[in-house]
Amino acid sequence: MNDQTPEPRGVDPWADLRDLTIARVGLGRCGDAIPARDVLAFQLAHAQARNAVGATLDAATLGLDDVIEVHSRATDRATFLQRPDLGRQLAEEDASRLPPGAYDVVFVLADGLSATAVTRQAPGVLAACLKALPGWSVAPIIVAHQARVALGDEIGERLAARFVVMMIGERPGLSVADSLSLYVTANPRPGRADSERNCISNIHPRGGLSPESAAEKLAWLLREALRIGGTGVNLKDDPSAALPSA
Amino acid sequence: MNDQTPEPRGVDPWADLRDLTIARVGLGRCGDAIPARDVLAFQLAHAQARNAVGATLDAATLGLDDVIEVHSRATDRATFLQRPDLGRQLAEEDASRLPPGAYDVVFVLADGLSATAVTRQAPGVLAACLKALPGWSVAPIIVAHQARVALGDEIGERLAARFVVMMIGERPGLSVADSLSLYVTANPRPGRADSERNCISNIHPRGGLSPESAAEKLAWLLREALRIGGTGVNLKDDPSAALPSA
Amino acid sequence: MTYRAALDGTSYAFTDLKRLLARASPMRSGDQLAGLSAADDVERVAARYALADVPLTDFLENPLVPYETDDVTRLIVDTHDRAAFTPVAHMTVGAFRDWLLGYDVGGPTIAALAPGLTPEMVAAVSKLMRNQDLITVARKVEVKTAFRNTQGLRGRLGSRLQPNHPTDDVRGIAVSMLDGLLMGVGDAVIGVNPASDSLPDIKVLLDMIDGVRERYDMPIQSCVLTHVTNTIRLMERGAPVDLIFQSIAGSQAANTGFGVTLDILREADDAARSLARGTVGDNALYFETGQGAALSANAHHGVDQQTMEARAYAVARAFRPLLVNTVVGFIGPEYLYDGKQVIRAGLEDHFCAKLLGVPMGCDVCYTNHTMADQDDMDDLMMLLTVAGVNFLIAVPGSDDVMLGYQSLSYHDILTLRSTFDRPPAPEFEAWLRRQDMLTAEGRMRVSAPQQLGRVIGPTGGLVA
Amino acid sequence: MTYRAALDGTSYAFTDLKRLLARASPMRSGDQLAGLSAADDVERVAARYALADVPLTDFLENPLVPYETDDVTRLIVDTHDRAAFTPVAHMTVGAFRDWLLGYDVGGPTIAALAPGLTPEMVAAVSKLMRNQDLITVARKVEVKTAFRNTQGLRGRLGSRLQPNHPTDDVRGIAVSMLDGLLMGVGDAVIGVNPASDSLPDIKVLLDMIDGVRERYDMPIQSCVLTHVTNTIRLMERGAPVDLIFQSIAGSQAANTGFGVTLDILREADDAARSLARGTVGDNALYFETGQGAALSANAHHGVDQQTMEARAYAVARAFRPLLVNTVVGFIGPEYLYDGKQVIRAGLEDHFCAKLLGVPMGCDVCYTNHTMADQDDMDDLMMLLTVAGVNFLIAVPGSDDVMLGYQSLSYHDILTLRSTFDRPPAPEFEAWLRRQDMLTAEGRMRVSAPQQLGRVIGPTGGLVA
Ligand code: B12
Ligand code: B12
Repeated sequence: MNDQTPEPRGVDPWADLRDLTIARVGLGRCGDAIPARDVLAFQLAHAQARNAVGATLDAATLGLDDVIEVHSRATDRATFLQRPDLGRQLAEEDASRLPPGAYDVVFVLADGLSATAVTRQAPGVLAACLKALPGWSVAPIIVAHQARVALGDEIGERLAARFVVMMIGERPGLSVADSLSLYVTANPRPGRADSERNCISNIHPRGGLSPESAAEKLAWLLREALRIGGTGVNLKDDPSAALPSA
Repeated sequence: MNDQTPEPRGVDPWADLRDLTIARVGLGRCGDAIPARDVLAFQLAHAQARNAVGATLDAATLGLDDVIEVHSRATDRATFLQRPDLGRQLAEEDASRLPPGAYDVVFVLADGLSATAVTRQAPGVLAACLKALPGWSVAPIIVAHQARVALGDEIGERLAARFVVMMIGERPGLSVADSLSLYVTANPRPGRADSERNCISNIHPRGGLSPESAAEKLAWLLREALRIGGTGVNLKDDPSAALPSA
Repeated sequence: MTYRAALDGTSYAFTDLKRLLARASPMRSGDQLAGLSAADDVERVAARYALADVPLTDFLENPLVPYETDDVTRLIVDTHDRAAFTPVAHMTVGAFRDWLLGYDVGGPTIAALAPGLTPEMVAAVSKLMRNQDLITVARKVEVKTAFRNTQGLRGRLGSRLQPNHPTDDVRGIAVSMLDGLLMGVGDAVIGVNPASDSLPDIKVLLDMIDGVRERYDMPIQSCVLTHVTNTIRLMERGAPVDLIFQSIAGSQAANTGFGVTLDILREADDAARSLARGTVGDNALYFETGQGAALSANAHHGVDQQTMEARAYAVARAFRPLLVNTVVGFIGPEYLYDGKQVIRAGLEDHFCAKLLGVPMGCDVCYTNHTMADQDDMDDLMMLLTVAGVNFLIAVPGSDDVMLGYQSLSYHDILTLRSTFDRPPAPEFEAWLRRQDMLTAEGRMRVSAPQQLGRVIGPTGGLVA
Repeated sequence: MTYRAALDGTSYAFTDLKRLLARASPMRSGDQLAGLSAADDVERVAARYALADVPLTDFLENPLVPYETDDVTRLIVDTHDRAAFTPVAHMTVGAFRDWLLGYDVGGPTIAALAPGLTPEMVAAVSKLMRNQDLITVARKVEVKTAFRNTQGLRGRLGSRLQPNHPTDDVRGIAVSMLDGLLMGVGDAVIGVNPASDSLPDIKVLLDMIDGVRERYDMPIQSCVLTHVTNTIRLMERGAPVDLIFQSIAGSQAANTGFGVTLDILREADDAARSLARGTVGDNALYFETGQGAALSANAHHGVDQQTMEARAYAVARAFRPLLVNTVVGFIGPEYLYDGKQVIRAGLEDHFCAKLLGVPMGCDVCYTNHTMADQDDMDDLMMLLTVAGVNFLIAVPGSDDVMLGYQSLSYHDILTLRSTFDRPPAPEFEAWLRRQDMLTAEGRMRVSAPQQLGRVIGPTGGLVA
């Protein structure tokens, strides 16, 4: 399909390089354009990614005991997509189900924009995190439906946790539709700005961060946050700066 | 707002000419573009025309006695707009209400794309038509909802009328949202092509055809159709050709 | 013959070519209305995968509409030029797409190919193309025609002046015409849609426009877009007919619904040529088309609306027309739902026609029941100009007061000429210069109506 | 102060300027989410009628966001240049629109006016403009900036090469970068969004890109789009920082949500200038913006999202950036619902920024939860190129594998260069020629990766 490549057909000069990234590199050209086969592959991925946005989260498939399930005020997927404000507020009936305790950290498994990401990555990531935080008092695991990042603020406040970690599904991309992020917020309460959180993103098995690396980063961030007294832009993932005072 | 017109402000060289048409002529220019005031007038007309498409027909306001109301299979406005096929078929329950008779012509007042056109123009046009057709055997007047032109074919067939005249609302334009058309079909029955009808369009009071002129044209067409044995492309509104054989 | 694609383990089957083409089409209300669309986006892509592997020769061997009962199919099959087809005869639809986009394949190559292409092939390949592809390929091709001026030259943009009036009032039409001429619109044609079907009324319009043309020695052509059979009669009576118009569609049954046959069109072509009123060329027909026309007449044979539309171009090219245009958003939302669908369809129609060698223009337009507005038209008119469209249609202030829809405005043509540096036909440009209506930079002066004052007298009375 | 319009006997009142502006905006999901939209299309037009009559001076006298509590308002008011404003000081918004479109008003006139315009004025006038108007006016204005090459020259089109990777793997990023360079992309900036917030990881990326730049003596600039405070620290440690990036928005509260203040930005600007790494110019900041950012942070003060966006440009211009771009479809359908809204917003953003004298580019993009596809992007990228956009963003095959959205592809930049004859920055074009990567006609050759083989070694090992 690509008559312009100077190399003889069959010899692909990009073959080795392609192993280094999942990005769509070395596609070849017909004139200025992308060859038909790759245009179609792109369209297929787009159709699938759009379907992924609509997927819902089934807590039973997570294989976790004793989770507490909560919902945001966005009652269904369509509302969730159109009303981010509702996705940031806890449904009234769920508030009472989160009694305060003396917790260091609460983990929230939140569908966000990809329930599939939570289903696939969250159990492993959670296990790795718990292992990386020996001695921490962990609140009951929360599973949140139709949730945005900031929903964690209300959850964390009600549980009186020092930190909330949102494990949330990122917007599905063309090549990866099941990527998970961790958003960490100290002293959570509604109204926290995003500048008061830290983020660990792109946790997935297709060239993304492994559960272990993510857990390690999280543990580092949490300890550093304890040291400097908060999360956010002032908390830098910068071992060389931390070292002197460590 | 228009700095480029060479004439002194206030003298509008188009003033007289504008009386000759409702078209948006002599708008002036700013650079290549239409001045703001006329862009806004256009947008207002557009908003209003879109509202006009949604209007519904209330038979009671037509001031006619003894009409038979029928519906197409398009149950509401939204369905009507998306399913022209349904707008061409009579609702099942209405078929039985149209018993055959020895009628020369049946008039159908049909909302089409502008119920307003029917409300405003149809009573006057109908009166003029009846007057222009003395001695014709006229079926009961039909009022048809969510109707396309071809719905007349089924109505005419059931009533066994020689001709059906659809008085139907045209798509609302920016300057005229209540223009009526007459579509005439001889020996109506489902499956008639548009090439087997004739049309008299643009009946409205804003520079359009008057009810009298429309009725006169209709009467001429009907008589000519009787003479040549049908309606459609072979029936030409061409008095000079008709004369020799008259 | 069944066409198949397997995606991620799921396999999709399409029982014949027409189903395959329909499922491979972008989402479109008309195809949904006809029950032909893909069930979802994944099935749509599967159909495109399968389509990419279909050899072009399959389209020759499997007509979508039966040869026996459809004269458009017969026209397509009987006039197919095997020799011209040779360069691409071995290709699949996917390979054909990639080949068309290559730097080596220039306008002349594509033009030489045209007689070897069928509408089904070009419709098929368009379904594998993004909007930019439709533009990239279409702009390679130059389709030139001529009557009293030359249309379709690269780097130029023609325009039809459409001065309609609700009762065909000759003075009202003259005013709208004057307005357009003063903005340099009308080289492609001064074309009136008549509200009335009356031959004497129509003759008055033809006489008026021809009178103005003669008085100002304008290198333009006129047309009253009545039914072709009316125009033939008018010619017989000596009316000054330049171009003969007809709406056409992609199947015999749809054309019958329009009251035309290929024979009538042949007769029209002969009649127009015998008058020989053209000065620089003899292309004398004018056709309009539009996606949805066949389906609206229930004459689509289960074929998707874009493929049916491309078939109408096969009808058009058989008669060497001066002008053809799709009235793309005209029929309504039943066939093209919103601005996005109208834009896509406009680009497809232009592409398909150009590939078939048709001198394609467009009525960039929408109705008041469509989800679209002037912003969408701004987008489409610019994209089509980039794509090298032959001509666009314009009316006063975008508002057609007789047909009840919105087209471009005369001003829009000015905008396109300035933005893309696209003058009108050279003969018409020279005329504008002779009339001192152009500035040194080639822009239209703002002229008072008195500039061409003899079109309409000072009191509004028609001088002609 | 209440603004009024009477239409066909109905009268409409708008209690203040911010309500008036919001009601006059085209239908947009973000404004609906914020409860600010017009109730229907007729009210929308009524607001535009009222807006057309508002004197421009009203915007100076009635800040939409309070001066006392918002430093962006203070910046706008305190730096407003009355003298520059004089030519339009007497105008209403409607008159201003018509004036901008006039032939007499050229790019230099508008450029001279820029310091006299406030974001609210340009947002207001954009609401009276159709898409074509936004294009016509924007393309008059040239906003030039420079660092190692010159951006924004008329007739040229810059591009950002965006080689993101899910874990910032340096070799993976190098491959994507190589792919783009071989297609002639990257003159505006080679700009990586890092997945990680880790300073050591980010420094590795800066070192790699700078190494390649030096080895090939490329006249380009690099940037890692981490938080501004990270970049400042990295500079202190001697990392090779060319441009400093930050996301910004139109209110103090929204910027606080992004973790930035005007002081931090000033500090960044000073730091970048003191390094003086630019060769042909010293514009060293890079900002991204996007409609919806303020509302998303609940920091919009009841102002419509397009006006808030224009206020972000007032922040940008205070720091003489090399590059600014709206990531127009990035935030999602909550703010821009579909392709139509994205296209309109892209043209508005570009227009408003250019009027304010900002070197505006665009990330022509959409997310997978938006109702849009690549066809819409084809339309927008072409329309923006016609409008004279400074630069566009591109990623391999349109698929950003880290940010999870679709931007343009490197190929799209090639398409735009060919279709509109828009070469990249002159210094970069000369470099491409020196590397023998351009054909005689100025097209990019298809080069094997070995062409710039030392970026990546033959076994995939990074040679740098
Ligand atoms: C839309 C339209 C069309 C569409 C119709 C397709 C569709 N699905 O809507 C298309 C583009 C196909 C079309 C074609 C033609 N049209 Co036409 N059309 C119109 C228009 C703009 C609006 C009609 C309307 O609102 N109908 C009301 C709705 C509710 O009806 P509907 O059931 O949805 O649609 C049906 C009618 O529109 C009908 N129809 C449309 N045009 C015509 C023309 C004639 C002569 C007949 C009998 C029926 C007919 O066909 C549709 C399907 O059944 C009018 C202008 C106007 N102001 O009315 C011109 C108009 C009716 N058409 C006209 C003409 C001349 C034609 C053509 C004959 C042109 C040609 N030379 O080929 C062709 C052929 C029509 C045919 N089938 O025989 C003239 C009629 C003049 C006259 N008094 O006879 C008009 C007045 C304006 C014009 N000059 O173009 N048309
Ligand atoms: C969308 C997005 C944004 C949007 C968010 C607006 C919105 N309403 O969605 C905008 C464009 C405003 C944005 C801005 C920034 N972002 Co951002 N963003 C993303 C993206 C592409 C998707 C996020 C997502 O899917 N969230 C899930 C949904 C369900 O969450 P949500 O509740 O709907 O949306 C919230 C989060 O997205 C959050 N958020 C978005 N970005 C960031 C960044 C940080 C550091 C934090 C704490 C929160 C945050 O803000 C939203 C509103 O509360 C990710 C990439 C990825 N693959 O995840 C990068 C990403 C998270 N962002 C990143 C960065 C660096 C930023 C900026 C700091 C850039 C800058 N220098 O200014 C800014 C500032 C963010 C802030 N508010 O502090 C990095 C984080 C790196 C890291 N590990 O810390 C990422 C991973 C990628 C990148 N390099 O751009 N971003």
